[in-house]
Amino acid sequence: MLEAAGLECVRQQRVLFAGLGFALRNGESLRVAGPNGSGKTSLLRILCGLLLPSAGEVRWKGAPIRSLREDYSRQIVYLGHAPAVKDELTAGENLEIACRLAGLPFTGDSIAEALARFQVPQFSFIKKLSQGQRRRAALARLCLSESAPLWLLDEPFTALDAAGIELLKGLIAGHLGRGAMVVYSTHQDPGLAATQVLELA
Amino acid sequence: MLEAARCIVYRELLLALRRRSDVATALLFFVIVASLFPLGIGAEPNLLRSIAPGVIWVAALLSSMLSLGRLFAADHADGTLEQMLLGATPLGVVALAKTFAHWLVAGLPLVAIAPLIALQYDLPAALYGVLALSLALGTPVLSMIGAIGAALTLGLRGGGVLLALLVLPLYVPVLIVGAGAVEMAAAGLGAGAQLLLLGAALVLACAFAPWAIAAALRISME
Amino acid sequence: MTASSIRWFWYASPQTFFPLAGTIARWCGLAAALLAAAGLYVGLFIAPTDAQQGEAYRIIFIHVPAAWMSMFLYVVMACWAALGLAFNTRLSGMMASAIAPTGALFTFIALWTGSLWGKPTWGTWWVWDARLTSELILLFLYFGFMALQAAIDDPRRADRAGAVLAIVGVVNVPIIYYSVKWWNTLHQGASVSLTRAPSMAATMLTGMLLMALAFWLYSIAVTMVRVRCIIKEREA
Amino acid sequence: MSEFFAMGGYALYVWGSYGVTAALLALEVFFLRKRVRETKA
Repeated sequence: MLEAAGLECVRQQRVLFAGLGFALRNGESLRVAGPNGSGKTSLLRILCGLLLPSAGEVRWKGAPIRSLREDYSRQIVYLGHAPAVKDELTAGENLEIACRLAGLPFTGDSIAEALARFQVPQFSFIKKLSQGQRRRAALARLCLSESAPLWLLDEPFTALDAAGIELLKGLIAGHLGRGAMVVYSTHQDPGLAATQVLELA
Repeated sequence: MLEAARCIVYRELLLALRRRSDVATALLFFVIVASLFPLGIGAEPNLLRSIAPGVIWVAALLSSMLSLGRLFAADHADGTLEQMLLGATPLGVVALAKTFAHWLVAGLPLVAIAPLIALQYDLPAALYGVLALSLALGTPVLSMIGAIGAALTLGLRGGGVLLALLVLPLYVPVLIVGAGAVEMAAAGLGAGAQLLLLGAALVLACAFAPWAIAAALRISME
Repeated sequence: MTASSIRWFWYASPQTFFPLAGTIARWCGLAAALLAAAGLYVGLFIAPTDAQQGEAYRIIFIHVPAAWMSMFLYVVMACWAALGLAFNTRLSGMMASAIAPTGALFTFIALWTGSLWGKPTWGTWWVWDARLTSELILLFLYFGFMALQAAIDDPRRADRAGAVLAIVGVVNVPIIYYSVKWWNTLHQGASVSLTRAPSMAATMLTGMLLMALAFWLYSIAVTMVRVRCIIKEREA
Repeated sequence: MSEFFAMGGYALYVWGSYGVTAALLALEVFFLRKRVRETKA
């Protein structure tokens, strides 16, 4: 159960949004829509605990996330704009280290299978891959984070081809089916029914 | 907790291995700076012997500070630092693991090569042990204090010079006690007290620095 | 929130603190001027000439209060910084950045008067005395704090980053002082240090205390005016 | 009165300290007033 009450965010002395609140229960998804610069990224960073709101509070299962710290971050997966992969490492190494740091269980072949689903060569260095492949290498982490009850995805559909978008929609639907929660932001409608939509001006 | 720390150290060493040139630059800088002083001051052995501890320590301090810029900047740029902030382990442990890995790459080589520089300054061989020990105890403290500065100046323009301005005043006690240890040993008075002080500084830094680095990282990543 | 805690945080919001800062600034400014006049009068006219140093020792009436203020203001700055980090109140961060320039100024004054005092007494403009050297390092700490805050555009991040630096700095100030003090005895021997202040005749002490009080009230007045400027600049 | 200003021969140092301190404090107040005027505008 993810709740936000009275959230306010001020960036460079400009109020992006104020008094924002919502409640998300298991199996529900929330789409954050709005033009560029409307505060979508800031809202997602507040929800995952990277950014402190200037007012209001985010609660996870009733407890404020500011006091939960690692207990909360252990249960979420946050994918930001940056693909969060190291150039000098191979896709497989990146994925393994990411899972180990996030405390997610993984096995050798579950990594191989996740990368195969996203058509990312496992043993080539990230710096040799294209921008689209890098993005898919980052998204491959979602296949391994089925145990995380909350996904926070910032513009996940950008720089993806049609096949990638379909694959991602399937993953999100599957995760919701398992009773988890997904919050994702997009600036155009990806054609995925979301139980709640939050329009940022 | 420990498993994640081991993973971070393994990752840093793997990255350092793949970018061997960065490791070499910190080491080369140390050797070059230490070799400049005789060129500037003259090669008179007695003089060199008396300035050796101070020069070697200042050179070690500058070269470990030089490589601090890379500590968080690369991970900040490609977004992996965000994932570390949202990892399963407390940020203090992550910060300490990253700083330890940085010390292994930038601090430890200095300790290994310091006796070679001491040879250049005609320092008596008996002092190599104290020199290496004082550097071994001091450079981790320098890395930890430096990591606080690196975290604070993450992503700022003019980061290198600003980092030096923030961190060098805080290096002064370590420099004084470290160089003092070798001088006391040279004077035959025994460097026990100074080495104990360095040990105390190391313990204080281990206890206090992770909180400061974690707080600074959270603030910079906002 | 109980009644008392409401009143406690009432002044934490910059808007309500703004007028109060104005009145504090006026009264402290006035009191500082009066006390300074009294202090100067005692220091320059009433205090007897010192046996060994002649009239040169009168610099003590500026040097010692300025040195006290430089250390005191850094500690006060660190306290405001810690408060700002703990309670996430905007005003505390503003107070910390308002104090820094005045603190740096007093550190520079302490160094300037210290070296002018060293010249007639020990014949050199710069004395590697333990206290003067740690004042110099304190000046670098102040400049580091101000440079860090200047390099960050977002005021909130600037305050909180400065706060962490101030807290780390304040932990290091005593460590720096004692390591420099030990270093001074190692190289110089105690003879050259300024620790042998002339014997404290009663009037000398009152002169110095008056000047210290005057500097303290002056700092409060200047900080209040500067914090009002910061509030206006940030909350406009 | 003149021997007061001579300060027993240490005039340069004593008045050097007092003068510069007074000047610096006045300078700080001056810049602060300028900043106040700028924020009012």
